[in-house]
Amino acid sequence: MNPLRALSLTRRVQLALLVGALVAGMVLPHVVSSFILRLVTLALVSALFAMSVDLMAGYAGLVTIGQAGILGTAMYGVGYVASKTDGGIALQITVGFVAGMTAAVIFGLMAMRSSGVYFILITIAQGMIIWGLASLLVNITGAENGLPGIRRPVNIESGFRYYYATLVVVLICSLALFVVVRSPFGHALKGLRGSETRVRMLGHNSAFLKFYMFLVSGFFATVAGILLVYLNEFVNPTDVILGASALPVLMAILGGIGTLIGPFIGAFVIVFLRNWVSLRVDRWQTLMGLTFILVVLFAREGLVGAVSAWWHKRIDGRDGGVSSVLHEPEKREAVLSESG
Amino acid sequence: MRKTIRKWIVLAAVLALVAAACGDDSSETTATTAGTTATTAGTTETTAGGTATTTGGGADMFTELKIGVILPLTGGIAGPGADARESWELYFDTNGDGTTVTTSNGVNITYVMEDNASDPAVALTVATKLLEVDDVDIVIPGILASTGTAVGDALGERTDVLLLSPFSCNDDFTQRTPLEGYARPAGWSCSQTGKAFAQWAYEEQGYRDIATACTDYTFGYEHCGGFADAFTQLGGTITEQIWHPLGNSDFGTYATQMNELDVDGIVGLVVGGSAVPFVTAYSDFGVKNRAPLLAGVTTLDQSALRGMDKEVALGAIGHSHWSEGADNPSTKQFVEDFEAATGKIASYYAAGNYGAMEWIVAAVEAMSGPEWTPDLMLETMKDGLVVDTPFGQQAMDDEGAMVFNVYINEIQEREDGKLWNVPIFTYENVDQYYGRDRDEYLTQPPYTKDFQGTGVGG
Amino acid sequence: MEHSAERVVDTVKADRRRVLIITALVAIPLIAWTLTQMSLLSFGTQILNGLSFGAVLFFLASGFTMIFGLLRIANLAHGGFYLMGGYVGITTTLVTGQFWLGLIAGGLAIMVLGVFAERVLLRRIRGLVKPEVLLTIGLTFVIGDLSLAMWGGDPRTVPLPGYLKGPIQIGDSFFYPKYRVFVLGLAIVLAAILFYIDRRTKIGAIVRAGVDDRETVAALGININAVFTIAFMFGAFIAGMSGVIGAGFLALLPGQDFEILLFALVVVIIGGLGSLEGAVLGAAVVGLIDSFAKALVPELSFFTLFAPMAIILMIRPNGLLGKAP
Amino acid sequence: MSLLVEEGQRWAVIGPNGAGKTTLFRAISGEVHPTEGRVELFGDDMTRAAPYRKAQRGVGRTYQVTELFQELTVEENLVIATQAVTAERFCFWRPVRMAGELNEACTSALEAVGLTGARHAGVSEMSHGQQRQLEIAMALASNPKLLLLDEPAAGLSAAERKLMKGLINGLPRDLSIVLIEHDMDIALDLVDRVLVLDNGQPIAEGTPDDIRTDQRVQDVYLKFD
Repeated sequence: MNPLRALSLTRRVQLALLVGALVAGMVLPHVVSSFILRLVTLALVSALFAMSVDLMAGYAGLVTIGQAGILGTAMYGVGYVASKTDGGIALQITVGFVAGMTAAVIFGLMAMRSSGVYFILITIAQGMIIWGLASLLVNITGAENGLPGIRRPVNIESGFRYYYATLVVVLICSLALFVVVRSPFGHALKGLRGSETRVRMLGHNSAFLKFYMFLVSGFFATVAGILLVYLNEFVNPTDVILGASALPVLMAILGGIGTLIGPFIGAFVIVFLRNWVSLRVDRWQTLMGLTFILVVLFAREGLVGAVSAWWHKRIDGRDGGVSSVLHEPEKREAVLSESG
Repeated sequence: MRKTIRKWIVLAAVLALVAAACGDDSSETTATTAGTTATTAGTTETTAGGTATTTGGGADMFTELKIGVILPLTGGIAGPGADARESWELYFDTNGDGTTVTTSNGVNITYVMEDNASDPAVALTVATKLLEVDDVDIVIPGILASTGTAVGDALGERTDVLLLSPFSCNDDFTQRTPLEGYARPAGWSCSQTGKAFAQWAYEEQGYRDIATACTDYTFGYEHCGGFADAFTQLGGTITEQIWHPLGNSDFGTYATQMNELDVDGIVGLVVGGSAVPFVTAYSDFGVKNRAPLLAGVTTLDQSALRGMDKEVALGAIGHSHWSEGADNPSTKQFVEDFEAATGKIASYYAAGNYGAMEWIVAAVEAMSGPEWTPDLMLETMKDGLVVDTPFGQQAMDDEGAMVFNVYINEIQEREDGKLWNVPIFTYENVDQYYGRDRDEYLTQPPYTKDFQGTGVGG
Repeated sequence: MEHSAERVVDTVKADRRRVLIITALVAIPLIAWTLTQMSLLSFGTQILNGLSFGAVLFFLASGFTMIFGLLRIANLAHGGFYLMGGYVGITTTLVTGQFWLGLIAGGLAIMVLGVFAERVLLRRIRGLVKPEVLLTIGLTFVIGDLSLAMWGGDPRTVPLPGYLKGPIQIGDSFFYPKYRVFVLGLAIVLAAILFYIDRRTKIGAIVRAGVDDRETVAALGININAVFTIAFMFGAFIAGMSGVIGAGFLALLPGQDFEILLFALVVVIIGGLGSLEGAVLGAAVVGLIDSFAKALVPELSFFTLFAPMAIILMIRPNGLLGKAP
Repeated sequence: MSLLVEEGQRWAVIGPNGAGKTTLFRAISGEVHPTEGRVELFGDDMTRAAPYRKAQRGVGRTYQVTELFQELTVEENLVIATQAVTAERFCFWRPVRMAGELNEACTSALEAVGLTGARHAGVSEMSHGQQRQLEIAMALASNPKLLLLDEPAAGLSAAERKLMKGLINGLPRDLSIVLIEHDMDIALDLVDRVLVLDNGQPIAEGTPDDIRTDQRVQDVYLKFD
């Protein structure tokens, strides 16, 4: 891409927004209460989780509703070491990481031959199996009582410091994802979304590609899991129920699926609806449901899609191809291919 | 920047402490100032938590106390959550102006209530909000054991907050691995009531062979374990233990299995939405005709009875520290008030929250001093305080667990046709080790699926 | 021409799978029986348990699978439909004292809701799967929350008429709940009606043709939108009715919408999406597996629904009766 | 029926609708597995090999009805095609733009079909003719040894057809090509050998000149046209 184009109005606005967001992220802890800071931390972790889901659901067009299984397994890995052994932070994170990636490998092997609506269904089953294990293996998971006694690393113990730690990790991961979706592998995923048969005809082993996708996506879900378990300092089967897997998908669709900024925005909206608006509005679930419905009806491509469409129409008609700094160019909603 | 702020805070704290120390031996007017300063020092010490203590008008008594209540107002157990909410509103309406209750010694108690959506992760976020934004002194951590555990764990290191839970009944919270700064006013230990129930079954009914059918998780293990352990110690036999999964709703399979048992009675425990289908299956499959249902607390609670068919539940035997039909003045009063306010017969969840509030008020009224601290309040509660709650008279043991009456209830039809629990036998002053020596008891492992008392199984 | 040849192969394969499933239906209980020393009586009772639970599942799944098969909408609000239908049914029964009225009212209320959802909301995003997911889940949240506001959070059951209450007694020792037998019977009636409509009526033919190839039906001059609406209405009607039926033995409470949705999903997966006989077979298989697994390996009951589903999807990525994509 | 394509040879498969031409392609490329008979590629029996394996061994293919990733750009389409046969497809740690080899392959494929200027255009915005060109570029991008072209000129205008004909003619001579074409004039001008199918059966085989004069072929075509 030539440098002139990179300096277009759209790009400049995007850059300004990005810098603005970064600055806001840096100074935030000094202006808001520690409760809001906790919510922002949670939103950041959720955003990372939602991006990991979006890599599959948005880029590859394979909607997973079982990703909390990977996230949760990583959480339980950390929790088990912290709660049941005297392992230090390094061991906790290592075990959490290995656990999460193991789940990703198994999920990948199970689901790599499925596509379309059946992919959704097998991932639901995967998530529910992890939930079943979490409820069944009392000695490892503590079942309903969960695993207490998880503590953050000493030097990032306070909510204030943990926020910065999360911010840094999520930023690095976002950057990594930014590269991933532009890499050859990222392109192959987009091909999967377009037509799996076609991708196969071009010489891709689509099953292996999907397996590989689980590893890459699972990596980010695992990181999110490790961040989440230290944020909550607790893990329990509710972390892996169906709803926990559905939320990141909703976040991605709400914000704008197939983009990286979309899940980010969606995560903030949903986290604040669930945890902040709910403090003020008794019927917050109705409000959340209505938000989903209205977004679908009036911003079919999610919030990011709507804003970007408005921008291109009103402000920058010429600069059609580029959307957002963290945002892939395509604007068309992919229609998931299904079978009957 | 942040560091500078911190430096200033520390500096201010040191200055304040010095000022406070100076004030100790000064005249009364200075003492007031000193008191205020000392409070500031307290705030700085726990920058995040804060404290309720403010000395107003120079009295030697703290004046404000704030309670943070976390309840499941949405999600799977929104029913009990609604009862709990209504009981808080009832207490503050009856004894105050709806938002504030003023104790006889002039302390204004207020409360903030938040929804945890029946989810421990949300409960944790809400707990942060209550502590950081609302600056509460006491946290009531919801109804589910999981939310209780999560919040309890998060507050474990906070010395400035008191955790009071009328519902999280895990034995070890007040036994082998007690939680710091924790008590369960108007609450109970999961295995506590079953011990008295076993005595009733063995001695009063002459039952010798009993089977259990409890929910397959900690509450079920401890509840059934309490019964099984005590029953076998008395000389009875536990012939079979069926465990059904949490949240199960089709009990056909288990009812069929129960039908094959040749026992004097079956001890059943289910929670939440499982209660109605469990009791219905027990009756409809004819298990009822072979062995009476001996149910635990949540199984025949009002929150379940309201949705239950009459014929199904009538005559079932339950046991609990709560009995809405009990002939106590305090129980009667509460049930009457609650029904007048909500049109519902009070459930165990309503009584628990109301009782917890009565405990808090009683403790505050027994306290004195310029500063409220969790330790002081806990000590006051444990120090021979006897409180008239909807459950009847209750006291707290040294470990923060309750000593109370256990009622053996029968489900009867009230004059207006509604079902309710009416006591047919009462065990008074049941403590959490009922009938056992504490030290000997604590050498046992906690009750799990594999350990249901020394006399059960192998 | 080659197309039709592939179809023949498909049909043969599907038949083979049907035989397999029916074999499984017989095999599961038999294996269960030989594995344990279950008495003949309790063995028979467990089969009845499995089938009657399966009957409720069939009510759930038939509406879901019909909507999916024809409209290709994975209607994730199905659980919400079930929940609210049940509540409406309970209230109607309480007010009128007529269980049957409650049953119909639950169905009708959801039918109205369904028409609204299809015509006003879903029609605007036809074919866009992800917006459909978001919209139907959003709808579930709204329905669930409004139900909580209106009916409270206590578990509720539908008051049954006297002749459906309590057990049937045979001899001295055999009891079985009348209501479970009734539900089983009702499911058989519903299945018969659905099969009749599907195989013998014109609308059934149109629907079947529509499932296979929507363009062709539209090309034949049939108002496909009207067909869609009718199918959605009918599916929603059954969903609402199944809420009332389910309330008779599972009890309704908040949060059950998603639980019920999972059940519906499992059944249609095992049976194959969009197929009526798949819903029948899937419901029976799931009911039986559930019933016997609870009896034989109670500690694994967390998996008895999802493990078979995962295994089936691993071996047959398109479900048992599903066609290749 | 047997079809033996030698290295660098160009074949045309012609025949009326429903003659089984596309099915033949599908069998060669692995989309369907023949119930009997064998598919041998580059000296190995690959009758039942998955399509991606055949593609990796060097089978490139275009479709009668354009099959492109409509919502992606030209470059993205090409990248997906190019990387498929290289280890690059597992590379997630650097953007495509920094992967020189991949970039070059795309550039040369675009040059070969004359689409260099449209590199960043969205596929859905391109004309039908350009899309057909891109299809061939995609097939070329993976550096195939055998190229299967299914009616490359279908739906094109007369001018575009001419362009397409030139394009195919200009493809490297060492590339083996099998071509399905309805339009005999195009087909016969481009190839060395011709196979005529009718109703799934071969009815004639030979050089373009043989075919032009073959009576059976004339009959078959007259019968349908």
